[in-house]
Amino acid sequence: MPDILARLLDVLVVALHVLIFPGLLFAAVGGLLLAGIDRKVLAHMQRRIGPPIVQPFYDFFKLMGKETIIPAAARPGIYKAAPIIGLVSLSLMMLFFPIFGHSAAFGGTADLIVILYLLTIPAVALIIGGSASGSPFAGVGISREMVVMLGYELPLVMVLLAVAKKVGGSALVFSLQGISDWQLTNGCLLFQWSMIPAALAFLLIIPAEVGTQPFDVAEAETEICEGPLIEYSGAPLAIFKLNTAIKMFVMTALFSVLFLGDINLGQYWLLGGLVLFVISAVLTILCMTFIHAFTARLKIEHLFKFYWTVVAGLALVSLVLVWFGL
Amino acid sequence: MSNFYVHFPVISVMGLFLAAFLVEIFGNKNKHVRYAISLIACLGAAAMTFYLIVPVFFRGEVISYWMGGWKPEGGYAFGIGYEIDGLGLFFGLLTALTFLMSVLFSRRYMERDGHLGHYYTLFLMLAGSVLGLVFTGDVFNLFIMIEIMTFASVALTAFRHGKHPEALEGAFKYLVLGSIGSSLFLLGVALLYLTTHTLNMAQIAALISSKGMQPTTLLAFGTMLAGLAVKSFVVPFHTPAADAYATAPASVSTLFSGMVNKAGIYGIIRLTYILFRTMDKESLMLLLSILGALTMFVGVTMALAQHDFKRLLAFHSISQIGYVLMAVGLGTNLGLYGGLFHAMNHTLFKGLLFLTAGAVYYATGTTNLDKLGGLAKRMPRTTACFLVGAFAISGIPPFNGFASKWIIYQAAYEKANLSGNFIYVIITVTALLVSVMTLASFIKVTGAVFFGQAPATLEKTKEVPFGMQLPMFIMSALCIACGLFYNQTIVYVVNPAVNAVTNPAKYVDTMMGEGYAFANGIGPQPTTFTSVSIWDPVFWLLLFVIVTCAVTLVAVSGARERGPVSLPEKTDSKHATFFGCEESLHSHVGGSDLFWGFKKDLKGYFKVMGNLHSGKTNDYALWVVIGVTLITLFTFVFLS
Amino acid sequence: MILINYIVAICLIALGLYVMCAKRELIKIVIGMGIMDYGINMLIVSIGFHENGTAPIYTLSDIINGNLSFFVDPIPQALTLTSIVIGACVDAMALSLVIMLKRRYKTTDADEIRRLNG
Amino acid sequence: MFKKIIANSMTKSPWIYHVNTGSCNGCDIELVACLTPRYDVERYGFKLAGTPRHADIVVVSGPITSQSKDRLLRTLEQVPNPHCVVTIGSCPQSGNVFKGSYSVEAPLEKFCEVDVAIAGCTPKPEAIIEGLYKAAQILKKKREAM
Amino acid sequence: MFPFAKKALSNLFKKPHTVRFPEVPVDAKPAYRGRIVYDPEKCVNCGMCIKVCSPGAITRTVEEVEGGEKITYDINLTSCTFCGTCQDFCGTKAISLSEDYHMVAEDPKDLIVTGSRIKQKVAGRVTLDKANCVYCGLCARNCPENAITVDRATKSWTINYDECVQCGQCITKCPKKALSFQEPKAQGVIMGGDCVFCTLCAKKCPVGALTVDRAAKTWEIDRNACIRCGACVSGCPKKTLSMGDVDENTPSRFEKAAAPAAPAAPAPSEPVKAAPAAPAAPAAPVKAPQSDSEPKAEHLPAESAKAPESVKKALPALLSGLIPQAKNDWDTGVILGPDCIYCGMCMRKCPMEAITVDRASKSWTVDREKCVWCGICVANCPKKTLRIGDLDGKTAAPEAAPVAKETVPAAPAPKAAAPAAEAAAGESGVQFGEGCIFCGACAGACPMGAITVDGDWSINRDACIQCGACVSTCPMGVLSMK
Repeated sequence: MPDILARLLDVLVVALHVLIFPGLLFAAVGGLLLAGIDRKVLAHMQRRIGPPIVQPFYDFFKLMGKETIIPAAARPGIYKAAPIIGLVSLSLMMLFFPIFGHSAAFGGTADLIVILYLLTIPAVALIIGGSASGSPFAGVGISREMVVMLGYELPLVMVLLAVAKKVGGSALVFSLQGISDWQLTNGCLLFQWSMIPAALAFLLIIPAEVGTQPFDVAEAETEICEGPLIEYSGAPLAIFKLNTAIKMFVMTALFSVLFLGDINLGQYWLLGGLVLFVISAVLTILCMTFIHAFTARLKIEHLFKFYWTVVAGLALVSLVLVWFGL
Repeated sequence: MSNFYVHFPVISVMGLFLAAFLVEIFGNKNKHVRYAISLIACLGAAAMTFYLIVPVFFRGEVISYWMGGWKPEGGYAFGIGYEIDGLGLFFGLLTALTFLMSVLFSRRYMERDGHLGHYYTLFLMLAGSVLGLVFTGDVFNLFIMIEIMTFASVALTAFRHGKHPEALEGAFKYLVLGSIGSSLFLLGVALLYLTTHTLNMAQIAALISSKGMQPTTLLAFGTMLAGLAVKSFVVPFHTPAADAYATAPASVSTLFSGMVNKAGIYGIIRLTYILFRTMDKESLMLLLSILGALTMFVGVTMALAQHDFKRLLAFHSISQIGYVLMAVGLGTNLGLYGGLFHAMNHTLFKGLLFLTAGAVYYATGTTNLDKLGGLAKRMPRTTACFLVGAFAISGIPPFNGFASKWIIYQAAYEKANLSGNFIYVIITVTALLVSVMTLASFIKVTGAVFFGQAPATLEKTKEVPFGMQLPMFIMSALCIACGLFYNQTIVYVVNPAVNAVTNPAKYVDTMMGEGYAFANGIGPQPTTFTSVSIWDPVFWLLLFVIVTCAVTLVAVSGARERGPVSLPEKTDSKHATFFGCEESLHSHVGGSDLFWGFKKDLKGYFKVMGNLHSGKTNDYALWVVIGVTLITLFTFVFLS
Repeated sequence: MILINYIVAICLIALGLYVMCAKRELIKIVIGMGIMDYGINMLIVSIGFHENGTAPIYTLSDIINGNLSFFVDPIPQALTLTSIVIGACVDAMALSLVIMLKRRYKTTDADEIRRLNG
Repeated sequence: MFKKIIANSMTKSPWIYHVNTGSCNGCDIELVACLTPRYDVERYGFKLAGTPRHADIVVVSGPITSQSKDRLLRTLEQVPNPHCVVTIGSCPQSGNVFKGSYSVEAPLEKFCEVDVAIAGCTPKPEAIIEGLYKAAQILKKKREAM
Repeated sequence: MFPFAKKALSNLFKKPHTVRFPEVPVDAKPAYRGRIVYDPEKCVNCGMCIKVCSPGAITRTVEEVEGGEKITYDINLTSCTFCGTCQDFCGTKAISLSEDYHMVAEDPKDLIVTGSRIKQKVAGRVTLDKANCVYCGLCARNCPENAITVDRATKSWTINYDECVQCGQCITKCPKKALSFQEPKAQGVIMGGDCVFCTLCAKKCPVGALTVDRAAKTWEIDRNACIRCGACVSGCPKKTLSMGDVDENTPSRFEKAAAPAAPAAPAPSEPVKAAPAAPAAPAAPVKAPQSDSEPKAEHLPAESAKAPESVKKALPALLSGLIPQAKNDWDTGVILGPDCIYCGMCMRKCPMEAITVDRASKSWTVDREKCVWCGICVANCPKKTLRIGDLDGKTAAPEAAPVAKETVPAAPAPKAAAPAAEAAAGESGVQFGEGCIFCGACAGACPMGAITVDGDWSINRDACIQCGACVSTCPMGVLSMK
């Protein structure tokens, strides 16, 4: 009997993790706030005032209140399930991040690869949902989304491998907790000069992953009418927008964990960690916004070439340097 | 009779062959008779194979069976022996599962074809030959099974030549290249016999171990490896696979990817790990890993360029075999786990995908991606099964492909770390990239076949009959189950096979008598499955919790406050697809048009690959000759 | 003598491979397959061959008397027989395919039978 | 609570879908001018959407030529509820100088309910902002009525 | 790219450009053309704004109310291009464009600027006092409807009352105060004086308002019964009736007491001299007003209506000497020439049934009592042998018949020769040529019914009198006379 109770408590704690703290709610709020900051700062970079920081919340709630039209060409089940699949995988991903001293809800020996795969799921959800709607614009959109994914996946893999090698030495560390712990003792990875190209590459990957300006070919609303999202309306669209925001949050969190690390704050771990995390997340998002502010949308073939030459090159430099023990 | 099951392997193989003849004799007139014979034979063989799990997997036995009771005499094995260890049974299970599914599928799928008596004859011969191939302990018997397998495969490939003349072409190429492969294998057998004067694999293993590698043995190894590589369609030899898989009936394609492919892989594992025990050589590991990486990369990129559903799947088969070969070639335990697990998963999901391709062909009469579209609304169950297969092959959690691929990555990178060789890093990156490309390629199929707008010709498409759905459902369920409970799968299914691979002494001892292996210098080195797992099933349980919670959240917030959901009652402009032009100008984005930017940037590569896959038999033969020469030379130079 | 056998066997195998790679006529490709098979068969037979060996056939009296002379290894011969049979089957299969191909494609030129490519 | 939040959000984030039905582009330019840093309607959450499915406010400019009429109506039907229709300039309200042409179908009221009309040829961006703001309030009312 | 990056970064630390519009009110720039303001009190209802508005945004509704008309102007801002032309053209500055740009409404009716005023009724029409007019043209320039035409060179002033909106602009603008509103005159039929008392007008009159007595040579109209339909005018063979303004002075009775030939000469020539506004005259005559003052710019009918009275007194003596007295009363009539073939066409065409033709006896007779010398027979004579001329004693009557009779023998001669000619080189008489479309026009034209067209063309030579009616009728010109 106590065993069952303990088990039940475990499940409760896990549910709390999943739904509230590092999971859904936290990620949603954080992601939407980050998206708001992104829009606000972008506006200021363009010398305008911009929306309030809570604007993404308004957008989300408004979309929740709108009618959901399911197009005749779509299968209602897949059409409605697609955004939720993306949401689930994203909130699941949050459980792997050791956020401000709080150790990850799920640690593991190789969660980096799990994250690598979980990162593709929202894109896949978008693609499945988009192609379920049967629009030719969505067809073009998913084609582009797929090529973008092919583009950034190669450098992303190389960055992750480089980090794992750098941290692990002879024994690879594919766990975020391990990387975080390593940085506690050895300082931020960003300040290891061999990791700087990898960090740069990762920063260039974030916009493509999130789908902002120079790399937003898949959802180019002025060109192919938002691509895969073209037929979405109402609550599913709201969740897709939420997914984008959470993805932003996840990517910044990943960057912070991978490169900005952790600082031993002793008894102030909770507050100090929070501040550190917020600062690093905002800094990361600012980099993204900055790129957004002064670039125009790339063509898809240019994008692919860019990722497989420049970004992959940066990551490769880092990987080679790390491999030779630098 | 406590160990009555020792007869099961032989009975199952012979039963299949016997049924083949019975079908030819009695089944040409009555379709029920021939199907009953086929089904009973397949069910019986499968049941017997599955029964062997109990002694072999659970109790760790190795079953040996001497034909006619010709036991080894004076340390020399004269008779033909059957020997079933964990590895053999592992592949035997895959084989049994595959032909069982395929025979279930064939009943409705092939109903529109004539000459079905011949079809089931060849089908049963193919099943029997592959089952015999993995159960046999005799190297010449292995060759004969390979030949029967090739023969039956070729005939089955050309089975639909009436409707598709290309099937003849595919069959001919397959036959020519396959005969080169089997001839090479025979050459290796002959050379092996020259040095060891025996054909029993257990004894050969022991003798090679005691005598050491001689030049003749090396040559034999090289040619046999090359021959088996041809049979498993590794890269320079992959060309007939694409043609044959694409043109054969889908039920046969399922057999090809489920067991014919695997037979080659089984041969390579048996050859390298047990027969010659050369897997401790770094150079061989490199050779196999690089071959594997090359295979998966070439396969997946070629798949991206395809616009025929089955041809695309065929190239994916090649690509996934590359994964298996790469993992097996790493020479580590983890690699073996990954490779074998992936081989099993490949059987499941690729069989499933070929079955869905067959269902699409059955329903629409074509597999051309540019002519298909919008089937999701018309064939919802097939679509669901296809999505499961596509996600599994792309390595999306929580499906089985993810679990095995993840072990493979870990193994590859670990290998890179251990050996300090940068090539393994490249291989790891390639493997990860290929996974994404696989996903991309299946997105293309998903978009082109099941989603999007249906062409006018497919308006009346209907879901396939239940007889065809059932095998797809079983395969899908297995895909999901192996993904969710992959830990258990590895422990109970893959682990015995890996143990068998890493413990050749037991294999030799069972066949040749206790102590024979030790006498010839084969030491026991059993391993167990350790420290691979990161997740336990509780984790996946949690996933379901989250899914439920998320759905509930959406539902709760939407109960009253959320906007209404407007379902399309009938076709009106409110629910019509949004596009900026007239309906007549509207077009579905076809399969060939996807990945435009990708193809444009890599057009040089695709052009070269297109030229290499010229379709000429001579070119392909040349490829094989070059590949075989290189492999043989490599083994000769680096393994001595 | 044995060496010559090996050389001829290897030459036959090489010739067979050459024919398969170089000749565009389908029939010739099938012939190439046959030549390669024969080369291997020859090799197997040569493996079992011993100079001055007798046939491995003994009467009961021979065994009782211990009159066991050096004999030729019978197993390779059995293998060769099997292999020849299989080779013949494969050739027959190939030829039947060629006939069908000729009927459907109206040619037996390998360069023109390439609808499956790319 | 959700109901209130959603209703309030309606006014805070109206997304615009712009349909040009044969306009001279004067109104279109002014609408785009609203998005420039000088006027910056994004302050109030206004955003141009790429597809009618995302739109809350459909902005129509131009005199509804007969070629564009069917497309306009199809587009209007595809907008999820609650939504508003705003006309910019004189053309969609009356046909303006094109009135009476064989190929002009204006006014828009013949085909659907127009919530806000912004007069001017072309209206000043400030007027457009006023009109859109008014439309956002109507949006809230419509949501509350739902 | 890097300059942009630098700009983006530096912008981050600068104040935004944005105009915080709804919070901070923004005025339009000066001379912005915004909401239209309409002051109905200033408006004179000239309609100039309606005329110049290219999108037709301005509409006017006129309602009859007590004491005048309620005139409402609706300026529809949703239809306006804000070009400002109405403002520029408004003479009284009743319309102006303000700088108010807040033209946003949920109901489009809120965007309609309306104004109305009640205008006192104006009696009469714009009339010119020619004595005072100096033909400066100010009235024409100020007319919003362009209803007035002034030609200084020819000293003409015309107004189109259809166009006139009675705005009074011309009256206020006139420097000589020569224009004023005057009651218009009634309309009616005016006799020109050239009447031959044929009674056609009476026959045509749908209401029987006309009475013509041929014997007494009187023409009379009942003005009360007349509905001014104009049927008599169009039916008058002498074109002497016309429509025009009538008043109590206009005679409604006409007698032959005045010399009938007299008006013919002076009537056309006199207006040319008296009214140089001849070019405007053809359009104007029907409704042109008859002013009380001297009609210096008056029109032809008015003049001609006046003419008989003066001529009545002056000319009888002169003319009585010129015209010889016939044995009957008639001094003019139809005169038969020598070429008559007695086809009877004149008999059939005569409206008065005054002519009798007898082919058998080859006699042509005209009843001078009935004949009105309308000339219809002359126009229809195929042989062109009839004419209208002065009758003297000899030509007066059926005396012509013997002449005709003399010609008769000439006809039988070819007729007798016809059979021979037919046999040899084709018959004489009507010749049928290539190109006939068998329309049947000739058959209809033939007075004798000698031609039959029924898919084929045939002629009864015996019946043919060789009048040539068919030849002149043939649309294709395939018939000829030989």
